Amino acid sequence: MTEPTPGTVAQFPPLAGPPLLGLHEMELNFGPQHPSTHGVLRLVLQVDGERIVSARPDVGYLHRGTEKLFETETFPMVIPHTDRMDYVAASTNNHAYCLVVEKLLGVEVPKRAQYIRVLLDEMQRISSHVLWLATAAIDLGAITPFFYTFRDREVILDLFEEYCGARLTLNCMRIGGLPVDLTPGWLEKVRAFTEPFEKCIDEYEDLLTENRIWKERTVGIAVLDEKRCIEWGVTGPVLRAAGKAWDIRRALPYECYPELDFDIPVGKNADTYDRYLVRVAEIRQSRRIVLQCLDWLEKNPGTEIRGKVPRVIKPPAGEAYACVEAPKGELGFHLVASGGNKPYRLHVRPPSFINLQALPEMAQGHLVGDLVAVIGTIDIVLGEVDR
Amino acid sequence: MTDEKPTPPEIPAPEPTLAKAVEPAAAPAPSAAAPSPEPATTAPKPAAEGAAPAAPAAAAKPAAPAAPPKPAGPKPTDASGKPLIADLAAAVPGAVLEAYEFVGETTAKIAPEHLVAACRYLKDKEGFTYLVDQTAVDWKDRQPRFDVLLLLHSFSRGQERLRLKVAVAEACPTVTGVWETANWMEREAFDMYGVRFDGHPDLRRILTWDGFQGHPLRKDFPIEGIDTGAAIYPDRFPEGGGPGPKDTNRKVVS
Amino acid sequence: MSQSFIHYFLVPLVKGLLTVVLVGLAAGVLTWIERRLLGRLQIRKGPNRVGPQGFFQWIADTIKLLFKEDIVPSRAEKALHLLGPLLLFTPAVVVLGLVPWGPNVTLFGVTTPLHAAADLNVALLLILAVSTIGVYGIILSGWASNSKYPLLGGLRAAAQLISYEVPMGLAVVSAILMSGSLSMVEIIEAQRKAGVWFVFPGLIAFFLYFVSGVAETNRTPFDLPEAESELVGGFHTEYSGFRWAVFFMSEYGNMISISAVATTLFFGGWLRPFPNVAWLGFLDVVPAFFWFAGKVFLFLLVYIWFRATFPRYRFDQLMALGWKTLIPISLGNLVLVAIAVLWGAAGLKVLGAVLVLLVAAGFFAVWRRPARPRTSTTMAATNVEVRA
Amino acid sequence: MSFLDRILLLDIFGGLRVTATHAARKADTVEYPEQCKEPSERFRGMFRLDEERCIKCTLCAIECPINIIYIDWHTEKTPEGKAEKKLDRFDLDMKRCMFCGLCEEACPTNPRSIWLATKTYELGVYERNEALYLDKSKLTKWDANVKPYPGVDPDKAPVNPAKEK
Repeated sequence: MTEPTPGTVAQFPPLAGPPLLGLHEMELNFGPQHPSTHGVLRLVLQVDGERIVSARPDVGYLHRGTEKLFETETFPMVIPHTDRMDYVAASTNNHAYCLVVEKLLGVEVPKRAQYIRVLLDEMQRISSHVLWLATAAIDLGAITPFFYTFRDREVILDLFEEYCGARLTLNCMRIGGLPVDLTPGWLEKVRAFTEPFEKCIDEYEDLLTENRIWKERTVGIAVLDEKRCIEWGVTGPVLRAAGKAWDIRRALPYECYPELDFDIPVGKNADTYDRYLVRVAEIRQSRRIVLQCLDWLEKNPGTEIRGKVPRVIKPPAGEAYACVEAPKGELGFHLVASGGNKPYRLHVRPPSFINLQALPEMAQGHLVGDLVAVIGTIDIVLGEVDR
Repeated sequence: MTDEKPTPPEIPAPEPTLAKAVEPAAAPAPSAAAPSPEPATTAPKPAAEGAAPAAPAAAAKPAAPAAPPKPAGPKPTDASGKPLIADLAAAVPGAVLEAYEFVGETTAKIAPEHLVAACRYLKDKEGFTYLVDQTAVDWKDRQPRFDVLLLLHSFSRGQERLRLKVAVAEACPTVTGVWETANWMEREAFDMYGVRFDGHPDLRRILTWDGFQGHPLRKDFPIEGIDTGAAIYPDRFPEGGGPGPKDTNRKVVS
Repeated sequence: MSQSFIHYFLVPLVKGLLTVVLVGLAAGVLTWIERRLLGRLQIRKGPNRVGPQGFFQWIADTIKLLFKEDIVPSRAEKALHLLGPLLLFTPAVVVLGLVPWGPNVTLFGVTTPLHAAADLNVALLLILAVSTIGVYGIILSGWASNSKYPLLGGLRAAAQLISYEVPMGLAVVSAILMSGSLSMVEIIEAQRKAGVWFVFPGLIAFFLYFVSGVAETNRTPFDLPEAESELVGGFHTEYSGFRWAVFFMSEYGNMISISAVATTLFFGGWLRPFPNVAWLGFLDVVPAFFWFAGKVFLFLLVYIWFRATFPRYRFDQLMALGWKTLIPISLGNLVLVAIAVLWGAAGLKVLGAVLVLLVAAGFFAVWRRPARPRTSTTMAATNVEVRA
Repeated sequence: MSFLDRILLLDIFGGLRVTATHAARKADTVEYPEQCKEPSERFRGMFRLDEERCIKCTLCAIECPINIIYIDWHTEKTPEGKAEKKLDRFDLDMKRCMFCGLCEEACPTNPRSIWLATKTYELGVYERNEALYLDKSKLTKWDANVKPYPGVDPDKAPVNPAKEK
């Protein structure tokens, strides 16, 4: 292990000590330009034949200094930057950030805004999980689910576009509420998508769930049991697949989630197949939540979308942490305010980054062919890992 | 948007009441824009629909008429009487320096030398098995300079969360022995702040590259970035690389 | 021009060249068909810009590949790097030459079987032997690239080929048992005489042959040596330009030859359906070659359909499937077919009827069964952790 | 899965059935240059400036998270003797714009004097500095690089919801 001393630079130190290769082992560089590392993740593998002896993740290829950037922006200006972390689930990023500022400000968000926020979050969760399904399937060689899921994700993105004007980097929440009210007819469009969506989920399942190849590739792969999950801080569907019914929407409820009726799917075997099932089940539950939000919003029309927020947002000095259940796990923002109009320090607790840490343990002993399943099963977004 | 009407540019922040340190240069200039060279010139000009005085807004007062009365901010309350904190203080004597509750979150200031013992106690005896988050904060002009923040979660105590706060100069004891997940979090804090975690099994940079100079999230690190050519190709740029020494862009990464 | 010159030199030369050109052309057209069909199955359009329905796309691609820089990695084994694609391409063409495409034809006063090589009496053995050579192409090109991913791809190919040659051979043996000959033409004639395509009595054998054939051609779900998402491109990662195109052509050539052999062994080659039923005689309007080509084409469509549907096996699972499932089944099937053949002329028909009825009964039983709820709708947690 | 299901390859056929039924459906794609999907009314696209309505308050420049707007103005006396602000420069670094729309939200006039809801998204340029708008007339009129989305009047500015009430 080379001990780096800050301030001095010599050459590139070796990645993590000298590689101690056995007689039958070779070192394999997996990424950062590998097709199934979901971006720019690099793994240095030590393989014996195809069996992985050790895997060392190397992240940071997409580091953009977002947290430094946060410190130079006023509070409302931070929101567009949060979009760009987990760029397939921008709405939950916005939400977590707004929650932490609202917590310090003590702002009450109007009920209608809460429901719209939850609606956006759950649509975002559907689109994120569906994208995960697409990429995980394509990693394991099934190319067609990719196109079917993108067909449905496209509808969600169109709905986002109609609501807030952007498809991916939504910038769809403001401190204290929402930027704009719904457009007339938007709720009906959401309903027209959501109600028949169950059939689309069935189609994905017909392609994969019972398929013997899919099962052989996923059952018993990348097992990480509940105890190890918590030790590694792994949250989200990976933790729930290990049998722990822990979901921030229920455990530390925010917004109007206590009023909504939904189940928390849990797996038993903590393997890739269970994570797949949990995510599909979560798509179904999110669909349920969306329908409930639609019902509420249709019954309670109104215009109040913004709480009482001072014109210049200056939260009192102090620390606060707020988290949401992002599609990948617990997404938290750790805000240290000093009383100014800019965050003194805004730290992100990115679920992808923390979950990725458990990858070496999950990958050990599997084959190179399984590694893509292992990477896929964690559901990482490198924009969030590297920030 | 919060600003429906033009408001005067930002005033310097009042002194933080909670944190003992002064706030270093969060908003030193009257400009609300970042110190990027191009567009910042607009800010000092008087706003158009002059509700606010047009005088240079560096004075502390003029924000008052435009801004609505600020809601009374939450105040930290002492939490050292809480059973959890009291137990911790009794189990690890000298560990808890101070404890307060703020916006529903409990924070305990821990003495660095007792950090590992306190964490071990909290994990084993109080059920804080899940380390949610660990990070650092740079108080530039304070001694000791950094705060290391740890956020713990307990499933068995009814989803309770507890924040630990350790003030350290540049070295902090590692908690990787307590929670394995602290590994990358501490690496990130090391990378970004240069806080050394003594005893960490693999303390390397994680987000920036291995030859990077400086620690980006320190308050004295320039927002424009630094010239890193020399760090990457020392043989090609023996004099430091990048833009020439007289170049005004010398500190800027191109 | 003497008759012997025509018969022993000119005709074989023309037929040989025709085979090579045809494989190349068919591979090109197949890329277009595959991309269009995949597009249909995946609710998109596929290439549709170059020419009508994008048909000339494959020509454009070929031209592009011809003019692309041919890169050989600096420390690659140059000779073997060059040899690899050729070793893979040649067997595909040879096998296709050994399969009869139709009965005798007369062109320009020369009567000759529509068959690139002569009707060898050991054609089937030769096909099995030659098609195995192809794997050397993959292994060598994987090794000669001097790169780790191709090496893994080459090794996977070796493991895969060895595992699947055995069930394939055993499946072919049951066709030999049913026909009593190794000659391709005689196998077809035997199916005419038996009055039934061998696919019915040899239902299991056909299934085994086709699965092994998919595995032999490295197509989804057995495309591990390429495994784009795992090994980037597998054995052809380091190839570019026309050498890469040759790999592509050999993949399609192999698909065609496997389909052609399956057609010959189990679907009566150039014969029309039910060759003994007289009132179906109007079907003979279609020339024999087109019956053959049509059947091969259907197989190719199934290949593409498979590719659109299935995930990929892992290579140890693939070998387990080959050794632990397919080989025992093929041995059992061999016994079954042998008993039917010993029974006499009616034996094959009875075996075929029994197999078809069994499968139909199975599907009927499944169809009548009430559907179970999906796991993903029933996996909710009972005790959710909520803040106290 | 029961033994019968495994023997009959039901899982395999189930998958094949799904793909086969999709072969009969219409393609879900749009053939882009010929057809294009119409963006919604709120779609955040190319930046547009109305110099007449602009009151030179510079709020957009202040609110921009990445500081890509630069505004300069001077005061002139009109013939009636009133002081009037004249825009000297309105520079926009379009190549860095991330279309967050905060500038539009900050604009206090009604209708808005800057807006992104132009439905126009074909903004590709061959040289990166072509996307650096240093000439305000290119933002009020747009230049050859930017073609408005067919059927959209780029001068139709959205109303300001804050002023509507």
